[in-house]
Amino acid sequence: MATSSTESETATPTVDWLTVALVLGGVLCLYYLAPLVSLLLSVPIGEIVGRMGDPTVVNAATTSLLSASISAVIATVFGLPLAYWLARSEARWTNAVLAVVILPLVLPPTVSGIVLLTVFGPNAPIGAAASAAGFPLTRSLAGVVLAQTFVASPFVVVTAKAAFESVDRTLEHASRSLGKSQWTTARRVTLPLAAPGILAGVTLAFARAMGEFGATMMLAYYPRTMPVQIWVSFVSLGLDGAYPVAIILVVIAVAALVILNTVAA
Amino acid sequence: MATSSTESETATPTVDWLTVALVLGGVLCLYYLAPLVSLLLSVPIGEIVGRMGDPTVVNAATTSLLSASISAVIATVFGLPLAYWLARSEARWTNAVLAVVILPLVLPPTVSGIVLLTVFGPNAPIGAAASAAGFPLTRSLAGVVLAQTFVASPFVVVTAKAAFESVDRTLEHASRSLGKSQWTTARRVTLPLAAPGILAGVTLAFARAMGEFGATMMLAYYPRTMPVQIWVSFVSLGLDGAYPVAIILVVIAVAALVILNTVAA
Amino acid sequence: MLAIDGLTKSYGAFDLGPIDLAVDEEVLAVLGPSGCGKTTLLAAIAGVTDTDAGTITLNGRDLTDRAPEDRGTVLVFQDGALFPHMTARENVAYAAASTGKIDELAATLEIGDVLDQRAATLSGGERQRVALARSLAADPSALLLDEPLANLDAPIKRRLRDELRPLLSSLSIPVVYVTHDQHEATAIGDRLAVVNDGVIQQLDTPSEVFARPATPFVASFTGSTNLFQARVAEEEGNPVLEWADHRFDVADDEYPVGVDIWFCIRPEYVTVVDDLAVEGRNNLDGHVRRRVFEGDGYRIDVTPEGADDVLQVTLSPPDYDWLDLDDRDRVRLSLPQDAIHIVGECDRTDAD
Amino acid sequence: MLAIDGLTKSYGAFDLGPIDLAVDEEVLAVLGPSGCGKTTLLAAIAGVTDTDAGTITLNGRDLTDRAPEDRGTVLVFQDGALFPHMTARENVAYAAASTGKIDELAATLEIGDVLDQRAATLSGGERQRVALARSLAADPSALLLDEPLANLDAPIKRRLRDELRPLLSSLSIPVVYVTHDQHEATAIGDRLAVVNDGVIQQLDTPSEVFARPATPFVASFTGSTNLFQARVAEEEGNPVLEWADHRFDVADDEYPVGVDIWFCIRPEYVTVVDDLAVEGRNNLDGHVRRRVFEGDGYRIDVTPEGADDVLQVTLSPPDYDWLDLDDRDRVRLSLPQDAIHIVGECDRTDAD
Amino acid sequence: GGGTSASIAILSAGSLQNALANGLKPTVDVPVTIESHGSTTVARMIAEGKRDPDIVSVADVALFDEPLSPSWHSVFTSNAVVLAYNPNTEGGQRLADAGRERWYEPLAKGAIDLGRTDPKQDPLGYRTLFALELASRYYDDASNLKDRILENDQLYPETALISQFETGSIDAAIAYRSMAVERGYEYIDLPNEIDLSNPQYDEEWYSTVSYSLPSGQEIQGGPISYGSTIRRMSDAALEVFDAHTTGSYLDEHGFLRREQFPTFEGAVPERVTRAVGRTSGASASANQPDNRSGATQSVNQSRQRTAPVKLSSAVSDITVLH
Ligand SMILES: [Mg+2]
Ligand SMILES: [Mg+2]
Ligand SMILES: [Mg+2]
Repeated sequence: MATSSTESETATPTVDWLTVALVLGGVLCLYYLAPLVSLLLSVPIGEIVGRMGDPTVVNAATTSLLSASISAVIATVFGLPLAYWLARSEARWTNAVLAVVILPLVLPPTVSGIVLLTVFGPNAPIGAAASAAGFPLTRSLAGVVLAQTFVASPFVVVTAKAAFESVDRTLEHASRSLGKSQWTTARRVTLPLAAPGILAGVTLAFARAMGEFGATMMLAYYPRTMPVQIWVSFVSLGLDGAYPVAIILVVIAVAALVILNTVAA
Repeated sequence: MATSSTESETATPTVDWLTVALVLGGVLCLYYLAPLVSLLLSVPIGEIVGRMGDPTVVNAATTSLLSASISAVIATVFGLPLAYWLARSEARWTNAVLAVVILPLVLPPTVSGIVLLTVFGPNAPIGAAASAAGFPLTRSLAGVVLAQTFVASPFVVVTAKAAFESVDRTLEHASRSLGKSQWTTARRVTLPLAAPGILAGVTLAFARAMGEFGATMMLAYYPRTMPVQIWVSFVSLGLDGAYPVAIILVVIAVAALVILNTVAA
Repeated sequence: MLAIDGLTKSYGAFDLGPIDLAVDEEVLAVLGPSGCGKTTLLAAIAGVTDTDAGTITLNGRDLTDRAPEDRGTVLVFQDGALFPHMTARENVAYAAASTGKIDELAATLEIGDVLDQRAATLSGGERQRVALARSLAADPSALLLDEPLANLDAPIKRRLRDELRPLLSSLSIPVVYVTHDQHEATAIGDRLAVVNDGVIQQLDTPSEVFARPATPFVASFTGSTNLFQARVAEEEGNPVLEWADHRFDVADDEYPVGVDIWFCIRPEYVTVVDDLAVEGRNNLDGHVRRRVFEGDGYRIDVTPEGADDVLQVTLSPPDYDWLDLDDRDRVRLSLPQDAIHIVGECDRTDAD
Repeated sequence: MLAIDGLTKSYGAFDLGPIDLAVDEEVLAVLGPSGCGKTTLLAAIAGVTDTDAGTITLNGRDLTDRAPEDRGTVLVFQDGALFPHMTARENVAYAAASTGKIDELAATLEIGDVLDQRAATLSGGERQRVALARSLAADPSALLLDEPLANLDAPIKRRLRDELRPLLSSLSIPVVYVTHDQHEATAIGDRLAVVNDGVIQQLDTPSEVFARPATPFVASFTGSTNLFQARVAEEEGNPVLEWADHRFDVADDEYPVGVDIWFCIRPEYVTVVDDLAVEGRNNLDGHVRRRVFEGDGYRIDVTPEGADDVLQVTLSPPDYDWLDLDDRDRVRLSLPQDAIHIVGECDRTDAD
Repeated sequence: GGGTSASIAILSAGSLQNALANGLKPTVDVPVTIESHGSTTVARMIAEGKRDPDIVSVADVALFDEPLSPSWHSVFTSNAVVLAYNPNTEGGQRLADAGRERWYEPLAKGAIDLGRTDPKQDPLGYRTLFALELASRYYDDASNLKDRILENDQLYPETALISQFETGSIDAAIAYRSMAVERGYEYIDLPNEIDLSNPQYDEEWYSTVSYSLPSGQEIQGGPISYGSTIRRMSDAALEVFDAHTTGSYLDEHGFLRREQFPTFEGAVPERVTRAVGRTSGASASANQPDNRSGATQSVNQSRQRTAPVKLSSAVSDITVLH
């Protein structure tokens, strides 16, 4: 016993890679968590519960969940075909299109909001026309969705593109050669095989939409989403006003993500 | 000929799915592009070229590229082990950890910045210690990197996790059974097989770091990154002042992403 | 010498072990149905899964808490687990100390032609050959093979099986060869461990296991399809078995009179007595119920008089032709005393 | 009837076609080395790749601009392309109109046992059987097979090849069978198209293609390893070939005197004259350079006197034993006039 | 247009957000939507057509010269520059000890982590410079406070300043009195000569300091004056405007309603003055002393240049809505 235990010690003198990994990963997790814990600790639980019934908070939560859901759906409906095309096309300019898709990520959201205003604002042709038709694109749920979709939908496209690329094209050819339409092929072969990646993308998009602030602030402001409400609370009341709303946002977002992933998986 | 052409027409009466896909995807691309085109058209090219030599712009560009690169590297170094662990661990609480990783996405960046301040601000223990050691964590490049890492690193973790999951665990077991350490196995088996997904994650993180505004504004403000500089220009000079800097940001970010993907691929 | 003591591992509702095994410089075949824990046992020895209790030592070195790469054991996976981003050569080189070793193994395993192909383009047989070459390149102190031939087509499987036997023996290291195929297990193993539900049911030479299965499970899993319940009695001081209307002499006198036991007899040991007039202690009459051609011979199902069971007899084609049996024919069978094996006492254990 | 007219497709530096082909209710084997464009040809017929020019019609219907699903052609991919998220049964059901059809095909292709396995767990042979069943379930008007046996181990390949021939013939539809294996092509094809560099070099019955290759490439690719340059001459009004120090009578009088041509003779047609005293017009003396055992026979390389070339002769084992040849022995070979085939005039075309 | 007849949209300076939402909103019958950004952002958004509110209120009437140029506006309240401090930090305590008469001493010694906003970006930033300059003159022993106190690393965006201050990262911040009152900060009330709150000191005292914006615009010192204007005239807008510019909620939120407020500038529609209960004459008299900010030369000219255009658009709005 003594011998083997000595051997065992000399046999693993190198730094354990798993330990290094766990330490590095743990540091990152702590880095994510520390501010959140600090956030949670800064507000008594009673205060949070109290604010949960506050109509402005309820309205903001409703608006956020509704708009983020609509944005995620729009991002999926419009993004999946684009992702599929990006994954499948042999055209040289797919890279140019991909660059376009990544641009909203690079652009600071506030700038995104400002440039979106130049297109959808009440003074721009599209915005004015929509407004005249009784469907204003700013200061409305539509505006919120426009802003969230702009910043969040690239996640669906980028992630779903990778998922589609992982589906062997031969399988699609096989399906069509067996007499199935492109639509049937997509539904029964491509989508099921790409589903996990697509779900990850939709999750990211939903999360990003829930957290969207800069562009929403510029494009819509009303109806207030939770991030805007946090901002308003902060500006009016300082950190003490903003923290409870921020905590409620985090709780709602996490709950929504858990539900999204449980239902879909 | 006439017969077969008639047949061909009757044989494809359904709406062409590809067309629908391209229309939907095209709409999304237009949605991304329209504001950007509007942005590009709003400023004469001479003005942009003129601003490119502007020391504030040069400084901001340098800071952005430097900090986003550092953030991407940190996100990779710390994020890959975590992603690997998330992909490989059978522990039940991986989902809890994953939720923690997604939280920075959900949190509005400004709120992230505020809560980061409560941990890394000069008054908080960590911040004070670092500051005393001559390495202030706010109002410094370190602060910029902290902010960018917080919002951008989850992309590396989430995307790399999916990439690692796609690597058959049996291959790792085989490698280790052949006498190779965990480290060698990771380097020669897991990483090469997961490389495309990891690269996608690093790209997303870099892009997000380049565009980071809200948290940076809170935590650092100085030295100014391009998004902060855009904001400063907007507030002091209006759109005419902000647009050239925004365009330069977009150009630099796209160039950096192209280089990143070309070099890595 | 690979020694496993009191190894246990539970996952979900499944419990493996406790397993005690000692494998010398020999090939130990581990035979069992899917889900019996045999792959888990290999994984535990290789260190790629953790265990709940027990120790594993190899040539005196305690492996129990060592990392997989530090055990000297090499595990060959069912599908080969070749690295898909490498060529066959790179796969072998991954584990090989020198290029000379690669060439030598390529020659031994006849993979010289495919060395520069990507792993993904190899056929099933080529893949397993490369996987074997790679595992041998690592110079294992013990080799663990997890159903290496399971996903191969039958002829390839037969050919590789024939090649594997001498190759594995020549290594002079402990080899554990896991399979669910009884033919593979007997062809390759010096000794044979039959595993069911996480427990070793029998561990012996293949011929001993096949001739004298220790449990009803081993009997049926190794093809002793004639497995029946009977009662031990005594005639003139010798043990006999009472089954249906018959009494058979048996060699085994281990069980007391009055006890209910399981006995079995392999179908190839049952003979058809060509003359219905011939009397014998262990003869038994019945009727032919079915005749089945099985490629290399015939199987005859016989219903003994006074019993509902079916007794199976296998006949070579010449014997079958000579006997010229038809369905419902009355036949006299002989169950040689030495071929009747008492598996054990009846209890709650079922035959399957 | 599947008709292809003037089909062309370029990608990168490679040009396919123009291809003209008419495939009746027969099996057309398309033989060519990898990269010759044969897979692209199938993909173009199936509509899964686009073409630059040309038309494709099937039973009079113009397929050229139709979607793959609207062509009535079914393509069987090299690796089967089974849907991995489905079982074997679900794969077949994907294309089948009724469950009856599934059972029928399962019986025909002997996949009943594996129907409920996931596609990923099937062996190579099983995978291809399921892929075939699935393709037949779609009730094709033309069947296109892309090297369906290429990734299988040799014995499985042989067995499936033997089964495929009658199965494909029984379909009574145009079948295009692409392969790089000359044995597969001859075993399965009613007719044989040899493709190189995107162009059909020869299209005829397998025996005709093998006996009378139209180009040096076809000759060498179909195993006419004895391929040489010679000059056409005339003796007593009959054509002869001048090669090395020899003159051979030939049956072919198509080429004018003085022209340089390629001629070939298959190694199995060259005979060894047992008595060096026997004289004959088409005899030729040489020395044995090498003897190679090839499993089903022997190959002898002979250096003719007055030439640097090597002439190959194949011998059956009994013939080889009887002749009792050694290296450097002097032998007399006979090249039968009828076996000598003039491939064509020499120009910039190379033998390979 | 953005503001619909259903509710009145107010686009306001961030410092008014809380007062408007919790002070004004409950006192009016008309539904009100309030959107707040930094004053400069508010001005930019309207000038560049990104917002079209019914009422716009900014924290410095100078913004009604450039970039906004409404035909008229009301100056309805003031605020004061105060020195907020965090009593829980050492530096904050030092300031508390120094008090109203000696606050600048610990600051000048560099013993305090001070936060302020960027003079290039918002009025509070340059008003901080004015206050320090005025303090240098006001106190006998406080020469050159700007040079002694100001450091570049004191600059924060307003939001960051609040967070830094509330999290104790900085000991003290130059803030508006309303912010300090609303959030319950401890603060030092500076003398009126310094705090830019009293129009009384305007001409001979506040106006002696100035600051140049990056745009080249010269900002002259003057009392803090919140300005508001109606961009889309309606009865509802008038009702809200009246309550907004004259309501007592302003006092509760720390704003300073001097007795001369509200005063008017430009071509004020009579409906407005009637609704607010002031005469046009008052506007004319208020016009002169209050006009300190804006371009130093020919302010009136530039206003006259733009007024007719804006007026006509305002008139057409009125006509339509009648
Ligand atoms: Mg297993
Ligand atoms: Mg297994
Ligand atoms: Mg091919």
